[in-house]
Amino acid sequence: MNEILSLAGSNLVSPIILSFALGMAAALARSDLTIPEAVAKGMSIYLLFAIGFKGGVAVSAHGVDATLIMSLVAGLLLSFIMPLLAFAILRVLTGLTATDAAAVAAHYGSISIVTFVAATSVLQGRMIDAEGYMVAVAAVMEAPAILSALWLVARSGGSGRIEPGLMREILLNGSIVLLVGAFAIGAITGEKGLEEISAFIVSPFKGVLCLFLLDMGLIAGRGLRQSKGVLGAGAVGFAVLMPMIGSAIGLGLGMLVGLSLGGIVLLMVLAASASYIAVPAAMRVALPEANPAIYLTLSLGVTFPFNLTLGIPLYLAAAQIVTGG
Amino acid sequence: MNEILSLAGSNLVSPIILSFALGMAAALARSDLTIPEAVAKGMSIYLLFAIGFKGGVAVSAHGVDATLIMSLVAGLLLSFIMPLLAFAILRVLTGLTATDAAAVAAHYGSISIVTFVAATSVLQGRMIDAEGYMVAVAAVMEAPAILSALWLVARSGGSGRIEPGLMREILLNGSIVLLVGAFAIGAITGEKGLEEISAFIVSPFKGVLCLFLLDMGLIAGRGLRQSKGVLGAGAVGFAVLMPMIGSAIGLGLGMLVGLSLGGIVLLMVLAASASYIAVPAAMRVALPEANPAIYLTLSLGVTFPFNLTLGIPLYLAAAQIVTGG
Amino acid sequence: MNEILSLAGSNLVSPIILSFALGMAAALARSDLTIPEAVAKGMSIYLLFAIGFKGGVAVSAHGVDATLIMSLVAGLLLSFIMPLLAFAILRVLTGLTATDAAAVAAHYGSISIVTFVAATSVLQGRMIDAEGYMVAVAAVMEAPAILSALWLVARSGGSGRIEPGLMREILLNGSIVLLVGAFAIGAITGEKGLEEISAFIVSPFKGVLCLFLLDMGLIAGRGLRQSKGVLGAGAVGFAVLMPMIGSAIGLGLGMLVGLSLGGIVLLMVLAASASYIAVPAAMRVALPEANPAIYLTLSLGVTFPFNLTLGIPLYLAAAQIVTGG
Amino acid sequence: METHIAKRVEIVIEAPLERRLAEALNTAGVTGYTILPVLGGSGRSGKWSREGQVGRAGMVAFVCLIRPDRLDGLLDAAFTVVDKHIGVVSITDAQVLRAERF
Amino acid sequence: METHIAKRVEIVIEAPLERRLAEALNTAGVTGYTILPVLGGSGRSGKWSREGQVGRAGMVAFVCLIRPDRLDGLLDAAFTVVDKHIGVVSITDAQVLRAERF
Amino acid sequence: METHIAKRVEIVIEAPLERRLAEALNTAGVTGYTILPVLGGSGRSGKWSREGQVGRAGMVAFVCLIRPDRLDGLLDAAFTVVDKHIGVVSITDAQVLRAERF
Ligand SMILES: Nc1ncnc2c1ncn2[C@@H]1O[C@H](COP(=O)(O)O)[C@@H](O)[C@H]1O
Ligand SMILES: Nc1ncnc2c1ncn2[C@@H]1O[C@H](COP(=O)(O)O)[C@@H](O)[C@H]1O
Ligand SMILES: Nc1ncnc2c1ncn2[C@@H]1O[C@H](COP(=O)(O)O)[C@@H](O)[C@H]1O
Ligand code: NA
Ligand code: NA
Ligand code: NA
Repeated sequence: MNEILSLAGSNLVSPIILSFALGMAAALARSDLTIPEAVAKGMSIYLLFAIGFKGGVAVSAHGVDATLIMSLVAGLLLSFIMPLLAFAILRVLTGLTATDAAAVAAHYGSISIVTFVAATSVLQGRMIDAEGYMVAVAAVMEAPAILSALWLVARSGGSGRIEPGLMREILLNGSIVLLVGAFAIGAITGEKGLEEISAFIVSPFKGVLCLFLLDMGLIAGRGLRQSKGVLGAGAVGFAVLMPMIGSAIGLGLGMLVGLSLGGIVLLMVLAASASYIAVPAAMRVALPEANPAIYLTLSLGVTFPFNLTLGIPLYLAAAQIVTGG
Repeated sequence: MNEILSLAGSNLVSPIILSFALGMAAALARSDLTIPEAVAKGMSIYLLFAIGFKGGVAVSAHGVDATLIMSLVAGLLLSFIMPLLAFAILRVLTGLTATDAAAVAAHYGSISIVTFVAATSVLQGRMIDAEGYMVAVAAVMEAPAILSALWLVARSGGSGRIEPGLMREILLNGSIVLLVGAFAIGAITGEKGLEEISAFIVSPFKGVLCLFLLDMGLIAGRGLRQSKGVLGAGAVGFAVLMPMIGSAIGLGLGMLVGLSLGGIVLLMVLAASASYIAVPAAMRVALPEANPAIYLTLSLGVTFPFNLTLGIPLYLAAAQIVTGG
Repeated sequence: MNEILSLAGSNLVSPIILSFALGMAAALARSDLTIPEAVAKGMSIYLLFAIGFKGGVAVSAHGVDATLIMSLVAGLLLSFIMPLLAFAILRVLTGLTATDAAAVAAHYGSISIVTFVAATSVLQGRMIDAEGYMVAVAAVMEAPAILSALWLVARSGGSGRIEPGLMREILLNGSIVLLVGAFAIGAITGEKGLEEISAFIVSPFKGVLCLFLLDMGLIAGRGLRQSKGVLGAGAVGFAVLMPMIGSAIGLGLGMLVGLSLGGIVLLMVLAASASYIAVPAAMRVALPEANPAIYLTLSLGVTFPFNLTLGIPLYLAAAQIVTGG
Repeated sequence: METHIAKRVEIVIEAPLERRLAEALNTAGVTGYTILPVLGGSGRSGKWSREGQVGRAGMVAFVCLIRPDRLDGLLDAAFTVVDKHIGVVSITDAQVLRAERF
Repeated sequence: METHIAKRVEIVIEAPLERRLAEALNTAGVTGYTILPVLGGSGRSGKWSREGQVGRAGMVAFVCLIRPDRLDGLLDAAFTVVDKHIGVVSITDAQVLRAERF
Repeated sequence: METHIAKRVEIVIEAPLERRLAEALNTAGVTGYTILPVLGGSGRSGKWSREGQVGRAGMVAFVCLIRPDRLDGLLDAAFTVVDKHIGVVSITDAQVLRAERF
C-alpha cells in the first residue's frame, strides 16, 4: 500500500502530470491561456505518428509472437463488451436516458491514446518493457464500442442509425488511420527507419506530451467549469468506478493472453481509459440526441485526470501484485 | 569602447539577429512571406514554457537565496515606477495626448520576454551565469505597469477604467500563467524533470527562437511600413532613450539587490524592454482611446530591434564596467 | 539495371516515401485524416529555413568555387527554356489549349523544393556529397519559368498579363525570400551558427519531412480523387516523360558546368521536378483562364510521386553511369 | 452594374456533419456553397470554443447563394441533416452579379 | 418550409473585447451567437492582418440571429462595449427556421 | 438606437487575388472592409478545402459595408478583379450604427 502511494506520489511529480494540472488550474481560474486549435491538432498528429511508428519498430525487432493475434482479439472483445457493462452500470447508478447512457458507454469501451502514451512513459521510467504491438491493440479498440452503443440504443427503441457512410467514417477516422499507418511504416522500416527519424519522434516526445497535456488540462478544466450542475454524483462515481472495473477485466484478459507485465498494464490502461476525440465526433453523427456535455465531462473531465494521476500507478501496482512481477 | 563594438558586432552576426533582420527586410520589401498565426502562437507558448521551466529548475538546483525576494520586489518597483518616468519624458519630448503617453508608458514599464530570452542566449554564449529566478522577476514585471498607466490617465482627468474583470484578466493573462506555471513545474521536478524533456526544451530552443524572431521581424517591419508618418522624431527618440534610462536604473537596482553580473544584465534588459503582447491587449480594453499604432510601433518597431541589436551588448558592457566583472 | 531496381526498392522502403504513400492511401480511401493548414505551412517554413541555412553553411565552409556562378546561370537557363520545350510537347501529346499548356509548362520549368530535399536525403543516405549552393540554384529556378509561360501565351494571342505588381510578387514570394534569406544567414554565420541551431534544423529534419510528405500525400490523393476524368492519357504521359527529359538536360548541363556527382543529381532533380506552391498561385493571378485542376493534378498528383519513388533513384543511377562515379 | 435577385442561406452546423450537409446539398442540386470556420459561440446547448480542440469539435458555417425558386429544395435538404442536431439556419434576401452561376 | 422573421446582427469587434461583448449580450438576454474569425481588414484606423500575430490582436465577428422585438436590447448592450472601440455593427433582415430557438 | 441604411457586399475570391482586390477597393475609395477566412467550398470549378494546403490556395471572403450611393463604384472596382476569376459577389440591404464611418 505504501509502495502504491509512493508510486502514485512520484508519478504525480512529473512534468507531464504537472503540465496537465497547470492547464486545468488555468482554465478553472479563467485565465485566457489557450493553445491554438491547429497547434493542438499538430501535436496530436505528432504523438499518434510517433507512438504508432515506435510500436511498429518494436514488432519488427522482436518479431510477431503467438500472443499478438490473441491480444488483438482480446482488445476487440473488450471494446465490444465493455459498453454493455458500462451501460448496465449507468442505468443503475444514474438517471441518464438510454441514449445518453449508451453514448457514455461507447466512450468507455473505446480508448484514450494519450492515457496510453502516458502509461508508456511511466513504464519506461520504471524500465518495464511492453509488447510493441499494444499500439495495434489500441487501434482496434477505438471503434467497436461505437457499434455496441448503437446496438444498445436500437434495442432500447431509440433511433441510433448506422447510415451508409458511418461505418467507413468510423473505421477510417484520422487517428486510426494515422496510428495504424505509422505502425505499418515502423514495422516495414524497422530499426533503420527509426534511426533516421528518432531525433524527431523519440527525443522530444515527452516534451511535446507535456504541452499536449497542458492543452488537455485547459480543455478539461473549461469543460468542467461550463458543465457545472450537469452531472450527478452517480455519474461522477461511474467515471471513477468504470476505469477500475475495466482495468480489472483488462488484467484478467492480459494474463489469459499471456502478455508481459508491461503489456498487461497497457491493456488495463486501454480498458480503463475513455475516448474523447474519435467517439464524441461519431456520437454527434449517430446519436445526436445524446448530450455531449455529459459524455465529454465524464470522459475528459473526470476519467482522464483520474487515470493520469491515480489510475496508472494503481493498475501498475495491481498488475505487479497479481503477476508477482 | 572597441570591445563594446566588437561585442555588438559579434552579437549582430548570430542566426537569431539575422533571422529578425530577414523578417524585417522581407516585410519592408513587401514580400508575402508570413508565418501562420497559429504557428507564431505555438512558438511563443513553447518559448514561455521552456524559459519558465529552465528558470524553475535553476532555482531548484541552486536553492532560494536571500536576493530572490529582493529581486522580485525590485522588479515590482521597476514596473510600477518606470511608467511614471516614461510618461514625464514623453510629455516633454512629444506632443502625445495624456492617454497616448500613458499607454506608451505602460508598455515600457512592462517587459518583452523575447528580448529577455535573447539576452539569456547572449549570456550563455559568453558563459556568464545568471540567477534562474530572473524568469520570475520577468513575470512579476508584466502587469504592474498597466496599473500605473491607468492611474496616470485618471490623474490627468482621462477615463481609463479598471472595471471589475480587468485586474483578474491582467494578472491571469496567458503568458504570465504559462511562465509562472512552467517555472513552478521546473522548480518542483528539478533536474530530473529537466532531463526528461531537455531534448524538447533545451536543444532546439535557439532554432525555434530564430523562426520566432523571423516572425517578429515580419510583424515589426509590416508595422513600420504601415505607420509611416504616425511618429515624430521625439517619439522615436524616446524609444531609444527610454531603454537606456531603464537599463541604468536596472543596473543600479541590480547591484543594490546583490545580483550576479548575469542577473544584473537580465534585470537591465527587463527594465529596458517594452511589452508588445500582454500590454497592447490590456490597453485596448482599458484605454481604447489610445492609438495602437503609436505604442506598437514604438515598442515593436523601434525599441525591440534596438535592444536586440545594440542594447543587449551595450547593457552587458556597462554592467561589466560598473561591476568590474 | 538490377542495381537501379534495388536502389529504387531500397528508396521505396524509407519512412519518407512510406509517409507519402500513407497520406495518398488515406486520401484515396476518403479517410478524414487531415493536417491543419497552419501546421502544414509551419512545416514548409521549417524545411525552407533549414535547407537554405544548411546550404549557406556549406558554401561558407567550402568556399565559393568557380562553378557556382555557372551553376546559377545553368539553373536560370533551365527554368527559362524548359517551359518552351514542355509547351511544345504538350501541344503534340495533348489537346490542351495554349493557355492551359503554358500554365502547365510554367510548373515544369520551375521546381519543387520538397523533391529537392528528398533527393538530398537520398544522397546523404548513400554518402554522396553535393555542392551546398545547389539550394541557391533551386531558388533562382523558381520564377523564370513563369515569365516564359506568359510570353508563350502572349505569342499565342492569349491574354496573360504581366501587370505592375506581378514581377515583384513573383520574385519576392515567401518561399524564395525564405530560402535565399536562410541561405544568406547560413553563409554569414557558418559552422558556428549551424552548431547553435543544429539540434533544431539538422537532427529532427527527416522526421518533419515525413510528416510533411504525409500531408503532401493527403493533398495529392485528394486532388487525384477530385480530378478524375479531367486528364487524358497524353497529359499523364507528359507528366512522366517531361521529368525524364528535364533530368537528361540537367545531366548534360551539370556535367558541362563541372558539378560533382551529387550536384549533377540535384540539378537533374530540379529540372525534373514541377512546382506546386509558388507557380500555381502566380498562375491564378496571371493566367486565370488556365484550369488549376489540370496543372495541380499533373504536378502534384503525377510528377511529384513519380520523382519521389522512381525518378530520384533513376536520375542517380543515370548520373553514376554517365559520370562513371 | 446589373444584379439579380437571390437568397443567401447561412447554416451553422456541427463540424462532424459537414460532409453530410455537403452531400445533402449536392443531392438537392445545390453545388455552390462556401464553408466558413467558426471560432466559438453560444446557444441553448451552452458556450463552446474551438481553441485547443483536438477532435472535430465545434461548428462550421455554410453560406449558399441560390436562385429564389430553388430555396425550398435547399431548405428541405438542409433540414434532413440539421433536424436533430445543434445548429441554426437563416435566410436573407440578396442580389448577385453573374446570375448564370447560381 | 415555414420560416420566421428575424434580424441578423453582425458585430466586428476587437478580439480583446470578445469576452466583454459576450457578457454584455448575456446580460441583455441574448444567449445565441456565433463568433467567426477574421483574417484582416481595413478601416479608419488603417489596415491590419492576423498573420504571424502572437498576442490577442485583430478583430472577431459576432453574428446574432434574434427576434425583431429584441433587437433594441441587443444593440444597446452591444453599444456599451463597442462604443469607444474599433468596430462596426450592421443589421440585416432575415428569416429563420425553428423560431422557438431565438 | 438610430441606424442608417447601407449595403453589405460579400465577395468570395481566390486568395492570391486578395492584395489586388484590396487595392482596387482602395482606388475606388472603399477603405472599410473585413476579410474572413474560408475553409472550403464548392462551385462550378469543383470542391476544394483549405486543409493541409501549403501554398496560397483557396478563397477568402471580403465583407464591405458601404453607403448605398457608393455601391456602384465598389462593384465596378470589384468586377475588374473578380471578372475572369473564380469567385462570387453578393449584396444585401443592411443598416449600420454610426453612419459617419461609412
Ligand atoms: N441566435 C443565434 N444566433 C447566431 N448563432 C446561434 C444562435 N443560436 C445558436 N447559434 C449557434 O449555434 C450553436 C448551437 O446552438 P444551440 O443549438 O442553440 O446550442 C451555437 O453555439 C452558436 O454557434
Ligand atoms: N465599412 C466597413 N465594412 C466592413 N468592415 C469594416 C468597415 N469599416 C471597418 N471595418 C472593420 O472594422 C475594423 C476597424 O475599423 P475602423 O474602426 O474603421 O478602423 C476594420 O479593420 C475592418 O475589419
Ligand atoms: N452559389 C454559391 N454560394 C456560395 N458560395 C459559392 C457559390 N458558388 C461558388 N461559391 C464559392 O466560390 C468558389 C468558386 O466558385 P466557382 O467559381 O463556381 O467554382 C466556391 O468554391 C465557393 O467557395
Ligand atoms: Na476503455
Ligand atoms: Na521595461
Ligand atoms: Na523543373
